[in-house]
Amino acid sequence: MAVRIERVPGGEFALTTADFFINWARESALWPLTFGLACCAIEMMGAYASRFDFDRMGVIPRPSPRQADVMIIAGTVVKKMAEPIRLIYAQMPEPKFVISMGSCANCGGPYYDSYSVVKGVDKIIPVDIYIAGCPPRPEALQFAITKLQEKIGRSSPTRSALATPYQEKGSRVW
Amino acid sequence: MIETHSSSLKTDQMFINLGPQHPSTHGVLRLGITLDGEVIVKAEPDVGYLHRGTEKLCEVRGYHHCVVVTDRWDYVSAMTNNLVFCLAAEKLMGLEIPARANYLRVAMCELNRIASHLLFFGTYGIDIGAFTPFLHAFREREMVLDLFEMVCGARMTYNYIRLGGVMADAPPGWADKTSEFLKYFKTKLREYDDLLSFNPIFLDRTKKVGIITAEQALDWGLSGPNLRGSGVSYDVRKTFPYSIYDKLDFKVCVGEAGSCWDRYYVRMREMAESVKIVEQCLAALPSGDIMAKGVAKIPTPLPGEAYAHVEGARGDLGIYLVSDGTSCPYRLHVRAPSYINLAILQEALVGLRVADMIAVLGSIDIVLGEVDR
Amino acid sequence: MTEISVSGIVEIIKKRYPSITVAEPSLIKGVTSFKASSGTDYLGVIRAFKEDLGFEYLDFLTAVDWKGAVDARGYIMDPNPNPFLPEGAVEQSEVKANPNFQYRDHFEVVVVLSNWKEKLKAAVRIELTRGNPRLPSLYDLWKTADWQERETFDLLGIEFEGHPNLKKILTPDFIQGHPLRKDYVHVKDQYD
Amino acid sequence: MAELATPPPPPTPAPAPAPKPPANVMPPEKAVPAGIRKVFAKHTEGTLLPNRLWPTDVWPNPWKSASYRRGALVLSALILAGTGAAFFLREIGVPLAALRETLHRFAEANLPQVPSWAAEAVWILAKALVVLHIILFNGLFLVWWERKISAHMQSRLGPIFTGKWHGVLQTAADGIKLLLKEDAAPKEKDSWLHSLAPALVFVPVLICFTPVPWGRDLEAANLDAGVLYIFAWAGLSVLGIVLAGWASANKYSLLGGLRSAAQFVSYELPRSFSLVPLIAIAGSLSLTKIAGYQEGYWFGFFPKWFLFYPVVGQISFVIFLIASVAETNRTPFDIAEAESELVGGFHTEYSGMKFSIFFLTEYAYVLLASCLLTTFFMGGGAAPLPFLSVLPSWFWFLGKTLFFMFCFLWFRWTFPRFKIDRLLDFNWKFLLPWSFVNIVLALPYIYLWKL
Repeated sequence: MAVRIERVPGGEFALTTADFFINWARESALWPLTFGLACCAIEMMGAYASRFDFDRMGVIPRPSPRQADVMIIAGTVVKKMAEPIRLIYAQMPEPKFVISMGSCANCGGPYYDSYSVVKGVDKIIPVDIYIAGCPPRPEALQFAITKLQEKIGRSSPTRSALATPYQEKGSRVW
Repeated sequence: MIETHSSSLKTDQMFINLGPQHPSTHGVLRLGITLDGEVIVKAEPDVGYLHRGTEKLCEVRGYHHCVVVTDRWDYVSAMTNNLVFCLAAEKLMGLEIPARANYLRVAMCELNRIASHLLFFGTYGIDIGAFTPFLHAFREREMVLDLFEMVCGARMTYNYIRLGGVMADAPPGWADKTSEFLKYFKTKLREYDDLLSFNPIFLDRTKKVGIITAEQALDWGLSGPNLRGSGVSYDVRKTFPYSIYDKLDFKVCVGEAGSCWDRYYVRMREMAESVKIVEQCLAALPSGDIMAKGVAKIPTPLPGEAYAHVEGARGDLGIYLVSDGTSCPYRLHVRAPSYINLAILQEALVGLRVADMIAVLGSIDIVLGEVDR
Repeated sequence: MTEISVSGIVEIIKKRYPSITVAEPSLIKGVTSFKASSGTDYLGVIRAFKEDLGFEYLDFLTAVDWKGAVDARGYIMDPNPNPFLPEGAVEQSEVKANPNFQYRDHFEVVVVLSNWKEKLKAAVRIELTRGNPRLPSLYDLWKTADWQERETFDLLGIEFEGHPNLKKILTPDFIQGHPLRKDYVHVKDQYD
Repeated sequence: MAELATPPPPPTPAPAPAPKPPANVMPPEKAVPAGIRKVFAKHTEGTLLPNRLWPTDVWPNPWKSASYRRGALVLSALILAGTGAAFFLREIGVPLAALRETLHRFAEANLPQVPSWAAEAVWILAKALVVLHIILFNGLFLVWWERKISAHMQSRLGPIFTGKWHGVLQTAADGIKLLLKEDAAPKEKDSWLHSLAPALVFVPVLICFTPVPWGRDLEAANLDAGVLYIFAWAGLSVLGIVLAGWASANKYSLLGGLRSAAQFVSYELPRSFSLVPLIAIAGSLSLTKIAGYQEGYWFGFFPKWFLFYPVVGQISFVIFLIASVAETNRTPFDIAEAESELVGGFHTEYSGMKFSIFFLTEYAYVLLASCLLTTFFMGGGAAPLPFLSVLPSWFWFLGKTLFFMFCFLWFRWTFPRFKIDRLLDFNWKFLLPWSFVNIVLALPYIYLWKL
C-alpha cells in the first residue's frame, strides 16, 4: 500500500506528513502501565507526583495493560514473576514499548548471583530503553521517556510492514 | 477453589486472582480470593514474587557489603534497615558508637519514618479512591528525600548508616533546612486531617472495617502501627530501647478499635511524634566524631550470635546474625514485619467485601521487598 | 507470676524440664538461650514460656545450618568476581570455613520469645539431625508460626509436624532444594 | 563562624540573647560564584538548597511571580474576548432559523424534482452532525481541562508540552494514538457483544442531546416529552456497560458491569423524582418550556430560577446533582471502574478506539448532566441579572454549563470513593425518601403560586 502511494506524485510527502502526525501522537501520549516491582517503583511513583509530574509530557499511568503503551519494568524481575510479566506484555496492544528501569531489570544488579533473580528482563521480553541506577532518579526516567520519544520519532509507521515501530534491530526477540 | 464459567448460571463461589499486577497490591503480591457474590469466603496471600534470596546472598558478602543489601528490603524506609543491621553487627563486634553518630542515626530514621508514612498516606488515599492526597503527600516526601540527598546523595537506597557510625556528617545548613521542613510539615499534618482523615466518606469506608482485636494481633505476631492500632502499646523504642531512644521524649501512639482507620491514624500521629524526636535530636546534636575508631576494612568478628531489633516504619524489624569468625556473616535472618503482618490477611479478610478488602490490605501497609526479601 | 527475672526463669525451667540446658555464656548476646533436646521438650518448654511465664509474643522462628562454609555452587555466578583486584591484595570477603570454628552436621532451630511486661527475651533452641529434620509445629500456640514455619520449611527444609499448610511460600515451584542450606547446589533453569 | 561575624555582646546583660545556632558548628556555606547565582537567582531567595524549589518558598504569595501574573492576564483576556465575541454575535438562533428558511426556499425554487421533505432531511442531518461534533469536541476539551484542573489542585502543572500552549493538543494526541492502537482483546471474549457494547453505550448519549436547548430557539428538536425522552435513552447506556462487562470474559469486568447496573438503576429514581416538583410547577415536560418558565426576575433583579425556589428548589438541586454525579460514573461514585479494586472495571479489556469511546461517553454524560442542571435549575439561557441580557442566551447557557462541568471535575479530585453497599444505602434510604418529601413540599407552590 505504502509503496503504491509513494509512486503517486506527492505521495512521498503525504506519507511523511502522516508519519509525522502519527509519531507526534504516539510520542505525546505514552501511557505506561501501573506496574511496579520493587524499589524503582517508588521512584516511578515519585515521577508521576508533584515535583517531576510526568503528566506534563502526557504520561499518565493506566491500570489495565490493554490501554497501556509503555511497560516500565521498575524493579527486580524474579523467576516467579517472569511468567506474569510475559503475559502482561502479550496483553498490551501494539505498538508497545518497554523501559527497563534500574540495574536489577537491566542485568540483575546487586542480585547478580542470586538463585531466584532473572538476570535482566531482556531475557524474557524485548526492551527499548535501559536506565542505569539503583534506583534511577526520576530525572533518569524522564530522560528515558525523552529517548523513547526520539526513538518513536525515528520510526516510519506508514512504511513498515506492521505499521508499528516494533523493535529496533539488535533487540533480543524471544 | 471453585471456578465458575460465565456460561453456567449456577450461583456459585467465584475465584478471583488479585495480582501480581494490580493497581492496589502495592507491588507484586498475589491474593487468591474466593468470593460469594461480593463477600470474601477465603483469602490466600501468595508471596514470593519479589523473592531475591538476599539472606543467602549475605552469606557471601562482607559485613560492609551487607549494608547495601539491607537497603533493598524495606526500600521505603531504608534507614531503619541499615540501622538494624549495623546494630546487630556492632553487637557482634563490640563497637562503641560516637554520640554524634547516634543522634544523626536516630534523626535519619525518624525522618525516614515520616517519608514512609507519607507514602502510606498517599497510597492509602488512592486505595480508597482519593487521588489528590497522594500528590500532596509526595510533595512533602520529596522534601524529606532532599534532606537525605543532602547528607548522603541518595534518594532511596541510602547506605548511610555504616558499621561504627554514619557515612558522612550532615552538610552545612542541613540542620536549618531540617528544622524549616519540620516547621512546615507540622502545618501540613493538619491539612492531611482536613483532606482525608476526617472526610465522612473516608471514615465510612475505614472505621469499623477490618477490625483486628488485640488477641488476634498478638496471635498473628503483628507489630508496629498495626499492633498499636489494635490497642496494644508496644513500641520497640520504648520497651527495648536502642541507640538513644531512652533519652528522648515521645509518646507511643495507640489506637482503640483495631479498625483500618485506627491503623491509619496511628501512623498519622506517629508522624507528629517523629517530628518531635527529630527536633530533639537537632537541639541536642553533639559535636564530635561520626565514626567509631578501629572499624576494620574487612571486619571479622569473633564467632557468636546477635539479635538486634528496631521499630521500623512497619513494625518490629529484627536481624538475627550468626558469625563463624570469617569475613562474611554465617547466617542472617530478617524478622521482616511486613511478612509477618501480611499473614493475618488470611483471617482478617474473611467476611468482608471486595472494596473492604482493598481498605484492609492498604491499612496493613506492606512493602513487598521486605515481605519476600 | 508476679515477678520474673532471668535467674527466676532459669530456675523454673530447670526444675520443670531437667533435660533442658541453659547455654552459658549466652549464645545470642543479651538473650538467655535454652537448649531443648527433643521435640516434645521443645514444644513443652515453649508452651510453659507462653502460658506460665508471660512470654506472649513470638519474635521469630528460624533455623541455622551448621554444616560449614556455604557451597559456591548455590550461586549462579562466582559470588566474588573481582577483576580489578590488584595483585597480592586480599579479597574483601571470601567464602571459606573458619578452621577454628566447630561446625557440626546439624540444623538448629532458634525461637525467640518476648515478655514485654518484664522486658525480657528468651531463646529456645533445638538441634536436629540433617537426615530427617522434623519438629512439632507451634501453630497451635501462635498463628504467626504459620508463615514463619513455612518460610523455614521452604528455605531450609525443616518439616513441622501438625502444620496445617506446609508448602513452599517464597521460592518458585521449579526451584529444587532448599536454598539456605549450606550444601544447596543450584540447578540451572530456563531463566539462567 | 556565624558567632565570629556578630558583634560582641553589649556590656549590660541582655534579657533575651539572640537565638544561638545549634551546637553543631559547621563551616559556613561556600560562596556561590556570581554566574551560577545569577542562573539560580529565582530559586535561591531565602533557601539553602541552591538548586531546588521548595513548596515553602513558592506558595506564600503567587502574585509575586511574573509568570503567575501573566497567566492570570491571559486568562482574563480570554474570558473578555469570549464575552466580546458573544456580544457581537448576538442570538444565533435567529440567523439559523433564517438559514433554514433559505434552504427550504432554495429547494422549492431550484430543485422541483426532489420531494419537499428532502430539504428538512438535510437540515436535520446538519443538526445531528453539529450535535455529534459538540460531543466530540467536548471530549477533547474536557479531558484536557480535567487534566489541567486536577494538576493545579495537586500542585503540579499537567500537560504542558504537547501543542505548545499548556498542552492544548494533549487530548488530540491521545485520540490519534488510540485510533492507531491495535485492538487487543482476550481470546475468550464474546466478540459480537464485545464490539456491540461501546456502540450501545455511545448511541444513547448522542440521542439524549436532541432536546437540549443550547439557547433561545437553539435546540435540535423541541420535544414535548423531552425530560422523559432523555431519561429513557440515558437508561439504555447501562445495557452497554453490562454487556461490556459480560463479553470481556474477565471477572473484574463482570463485577464492574454488575455494580454499575445496580448503581444506574437505583440512581435513576431519585434523579427523576427530584424533577417532579419542577415539572409540576412549570407545567411541562419540554426542556425549552421549562427553561423558558424560569426567565424573568422577582423584584426586578432576583432571577426566577428554580434553584432559588425556597426549600423545594434547593432539595431538588442537591438530589439531582448527587444523582447526576452517580449517573456519570465519576468519583465519589465511580465504583464501576474503581481503579484500585477492579483495575478498570467494565472497560478493563478494551483497548484502542473502543476504549476511547467509553471515555468519550463518560465525558459526554458530564456535558449532558451539566446541560440538564443548567436547564432545570439555572434557567437555561436566562441572564442572572436583567441588564446582563445584552449578552445572548447561548453565552449564559455555555457559561453555566462550564461552571457545572468544573464542579464535576472538582468533586472527582477531592473525594474518596464510596463503597457499593453504602452507595446503594445512601440512595434508597436517603435520596429517594427525600425526593418524595420534596414532592409533598412542592404542593403549596403548585396551588398558591399558580393562582
